[in-house]
Amino acid sequence: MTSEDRRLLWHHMRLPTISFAALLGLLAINVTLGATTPFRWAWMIEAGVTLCMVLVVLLVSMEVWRDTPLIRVFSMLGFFWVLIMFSMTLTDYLGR
Amino acid sequence: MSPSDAVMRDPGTPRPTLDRPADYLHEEHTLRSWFFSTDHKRIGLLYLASITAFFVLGAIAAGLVRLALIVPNGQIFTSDTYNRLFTMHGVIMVWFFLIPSIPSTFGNFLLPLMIGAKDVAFPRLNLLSWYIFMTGALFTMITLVIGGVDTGWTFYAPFSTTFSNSYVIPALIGVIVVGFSSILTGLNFVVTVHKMRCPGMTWFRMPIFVWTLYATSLIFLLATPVITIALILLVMERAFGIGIFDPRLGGDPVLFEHLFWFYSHPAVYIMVLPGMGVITELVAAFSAKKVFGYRFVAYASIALASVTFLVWGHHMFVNGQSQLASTVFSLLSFAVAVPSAVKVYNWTATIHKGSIRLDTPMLYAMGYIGLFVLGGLTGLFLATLAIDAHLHDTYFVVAHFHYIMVGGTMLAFLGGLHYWWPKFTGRMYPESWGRVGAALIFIGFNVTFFPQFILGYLGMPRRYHVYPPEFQLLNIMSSAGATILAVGYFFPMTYLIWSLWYGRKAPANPWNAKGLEWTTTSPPPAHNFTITPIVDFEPYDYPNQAPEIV
Amino acid sequence: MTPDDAGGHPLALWPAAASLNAHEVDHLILGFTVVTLLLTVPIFVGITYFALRYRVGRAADRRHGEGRDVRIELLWMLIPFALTLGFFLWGAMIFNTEVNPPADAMQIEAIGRQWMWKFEHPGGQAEINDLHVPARQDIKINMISQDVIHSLYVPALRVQMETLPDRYTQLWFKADRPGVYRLYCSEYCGTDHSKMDGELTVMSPADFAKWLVQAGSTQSLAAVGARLYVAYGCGGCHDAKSGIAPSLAGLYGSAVRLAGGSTVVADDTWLRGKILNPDSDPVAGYRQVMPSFHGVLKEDDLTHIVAYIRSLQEPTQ
Amino acid sequence: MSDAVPVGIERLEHFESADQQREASALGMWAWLLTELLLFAGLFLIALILRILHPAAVTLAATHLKFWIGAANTAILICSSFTMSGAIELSRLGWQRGMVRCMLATAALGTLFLVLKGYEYYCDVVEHMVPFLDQPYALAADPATRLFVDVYFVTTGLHAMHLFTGVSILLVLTRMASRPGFLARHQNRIEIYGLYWHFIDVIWIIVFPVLYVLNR
Repeated sequence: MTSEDRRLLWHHMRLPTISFAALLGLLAINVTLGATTPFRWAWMIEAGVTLCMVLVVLLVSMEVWRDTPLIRVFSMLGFFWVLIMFSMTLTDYLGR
Repeated sequence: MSPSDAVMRDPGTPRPTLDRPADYLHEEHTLRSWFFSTDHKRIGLLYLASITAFFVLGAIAAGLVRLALIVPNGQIFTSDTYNRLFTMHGVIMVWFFLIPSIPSTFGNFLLPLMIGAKDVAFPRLNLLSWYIFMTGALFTMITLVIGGVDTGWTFYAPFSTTFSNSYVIPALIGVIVVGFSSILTGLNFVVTVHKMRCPGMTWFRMPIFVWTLYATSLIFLLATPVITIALILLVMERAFGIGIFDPRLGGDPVLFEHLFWFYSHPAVYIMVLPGMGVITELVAAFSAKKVFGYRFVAYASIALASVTFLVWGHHMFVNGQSQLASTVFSLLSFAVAVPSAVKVYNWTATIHKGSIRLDTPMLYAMGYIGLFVLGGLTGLFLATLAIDAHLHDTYFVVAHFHYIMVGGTMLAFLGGLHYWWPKFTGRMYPESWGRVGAALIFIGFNVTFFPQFILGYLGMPRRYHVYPPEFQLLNIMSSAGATILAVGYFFPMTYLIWSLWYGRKAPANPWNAKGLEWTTTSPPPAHNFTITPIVDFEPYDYPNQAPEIV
Repeated sequence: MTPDDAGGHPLALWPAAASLNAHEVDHLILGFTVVTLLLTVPIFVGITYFALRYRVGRAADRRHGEGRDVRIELLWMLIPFALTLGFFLWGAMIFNTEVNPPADAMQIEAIGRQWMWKFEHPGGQAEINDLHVPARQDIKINMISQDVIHSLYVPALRVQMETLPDRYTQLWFKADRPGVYRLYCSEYCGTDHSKMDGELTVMSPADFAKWLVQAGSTQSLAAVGARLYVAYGCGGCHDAKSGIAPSLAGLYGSAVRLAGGSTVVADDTWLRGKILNPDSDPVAGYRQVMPSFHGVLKEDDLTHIVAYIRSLQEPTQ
Repeated sequence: MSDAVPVGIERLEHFESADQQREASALGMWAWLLTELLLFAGLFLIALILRILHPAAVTLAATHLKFWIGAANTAILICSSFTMSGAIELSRLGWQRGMVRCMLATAALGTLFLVLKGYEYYCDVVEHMVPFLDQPYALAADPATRLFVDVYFVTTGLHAMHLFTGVSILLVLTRMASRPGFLARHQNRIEIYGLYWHFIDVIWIIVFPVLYVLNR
């Protein structure tokens, strides 16, 4: 691998490496919070961290932010429908 | 001379019958060419044949149910047989006829033709969808043969998981598998509409039928997986004891109902939306007039596909759901009626000042508009909280959804079948027999299902094998109507098959209709168009002011 | 006053209405039908008239506008929506009274079981499939299912409510016209789903009092519950002086603090759940030693014990 | 590594252009991933409702799950997602041998995940945490815990099945991709497969907190 190849490879692998590190960091937060359960409402932070991890993988690894608007819509559509299903079902269970 | 005529062939020239150009039907006749064809037109016909067979099966089950209900004391069948009959009628009609009827047959055949493409985006996946559909059907037929399932098409827990002693698991597997056929068809159509349109075919130059197919495909993608996981969990609970909804463990059967209806109400719109698209095509073609408010009708289709996901709770007003949820679902169910109203009013406005030809497809379309409106507004009755407290799970509900399914989707399917029959087979159906069949079906349908509205309001519960004697008169009327309806169905089934050999040869555009599918020969060549069309004209560009009749 | 037989006349096209609520629902659906006809008859008449008047070959003025008109579209979107919305409100208000029983209603316990109903009056009189109630008095039916989901449905009162296997649900009415009306199970529940019906007999208060005596019963529900309370030795821990377990006096309907820190209202469902599975949601301040009565107590016994706990409003023991 | 092979895509005959084919397959895969998300969303909804209906039982059951094996598995899948990104970038550069190595590393990490998962299930059986086998169930005192444990088994089982098919498809794809001329005709397949693999990782990134972390 010549140094020129290595530079070209790093140029391409810069974003995946950063996102890889970010994901491991976020995972570490979730694991420590999960292991120590510091306070009762820690689940809110854990849920937020999970959302960040999902967004990192979606936007960076699956290159959604560099994709056509159509692909962006289709990548977010599923999560929006999950939101509909959850919120409407909760109106039943939380309203009882 | 409207711009689209430039693209049209001259419909008048008699085509030499001997050296007929190789069209998709007469290209090859081997079994391999049919069962391994990736041509969207042949796959469409494969679906047409299989869903007709399943329709006959479901109709027989319906006939036996109506036969059983002639007497109030249920002497003709045992209660168990009756329960299995109405369950089989439900499962077969919903998943093996209504859901695939328009999207998989007309959709497969006409979508590429209408947007000027050579084929759907993933032809091999399209063939795989049909095989998955037949595998699901195989499981359901096995269930039928070995003894049937008696849980109703809704498979409510805990009856389906612990208390029913019928063959629930094969039926569940059949429905799970056929769900993947819907998903893959939806996936194929979404990608085809987005990516395979011919040059010039912008979104607002597509026919409304393509808009409704696109909306239906979105519902396929967004709703079907939820019923798949719900039924997988039923199989897990019944077969392996992995209790999820089991009340003895503290599970909540109402949770299964949430997952089930999250799919099943959008599934109702899967069955209705393509019918609306077909009716828009028929009304425009037989009024020789532009669709009134094209954009509103197009947006209404997409609006239906999204709002339909917010209303499933109106099936559960009296199932122990919280009053807050019931009120929210009831309000949203009133909102979902608005797009349907837009479509109906726009059809009426399209017929206004057109030059109407009352051929068979138009008769079906007029019947559709009448019955669909009645069905839709009785739906609004059921969406009203206090009325549903009285009418939930009574024959009023049965009448409501049959007005939408048979009065609506079935008439649209038959209307579309007659309208595009020349394009499918290159033959014309006999017009006079067509009208007789349409009239019989319309009369038979109303005699069958209007008495059920009254039975429902009188309080006769649904799925009742033995009923109080005072309801017998209306039940006999309904069963009598069912025989007229059966005779009515017999007509199109026979003369359409008859027309395959003895029907008049059909020109490329027998109805002088607008649309890319009429610009190619009947039946079309293997790759639809000899040259890929360029579209620079509005959809339905019928001349604005028809020449004054002297 | 001879109550007409349960069934209506074969040609009767409208069900009997035996309560104020029934009349209100009738007015609601008749009103809605009128508005629906208002919205739909123009369509039926319209398409038929247009189809004939503008038929191919008939001379007619076919000049028409652009084929799109935002104003008309908005009109026939908003007017039907506004008109029908009124009925949503009216329906929601009637439903609001239907699902919130008055506090002082006479409570009848009901158990839905595969293919029969069992009703128990507060005085202990039990009935199978049939139910006798006094007229002009609020009646609340507190019901549960012992196996699958059933649904108690009385068309003459225009009300129904499903019985769930793990939760008590309520249905209340005030029948004002004496007579014999049909009651059904309206949620499909298996082989004899259609044989799970019976008769609701609405009687004048005097007749009802006579019937209660004639129906005869040794003890009230609460009394039967007390007998079970003693028989199963619940007093050993739950008597006020023992201190091992919380006292049951005044427990019904109160807010109970759980070990997890949250609080829950001790309603019928929670009490029944605790008796069957004491380990779930342990109560704060007490060590959980209570044995599970799952499989030991039948559904009827559970109803009686909960009725007994309900009767312990003021601390008796 | 610098002997880059030509990269391209072979146009199928019913497509007008290669771009149309590439965009169509990407949109097709995203539509499929949409349905996968909704499939698992049903299970996440059940987990949420169980948490509302039986908070104490769910917490008790969640603390009995093997937290550290789950955490390790999550890290493994994140690494496999990284190596998959590497394979995609290398396929775009045309460095076929490097790409094949990355794909094999991804498959190896996926298999390691399955091995750890199998070991976790084995521990569950040993600790009598599997309620639907005919052996005594450890938390039988509180039946509501069975519901959460059942959801745990169904969700992780369904995910493991997806991962198993993912690894087998990856191995077949790697064998085809190692042949000369593959990248010149089917480079697009690597990118489409990458989407599927990343999405299996997204699903596990949601499953791990929902089952193992949030309810502790």
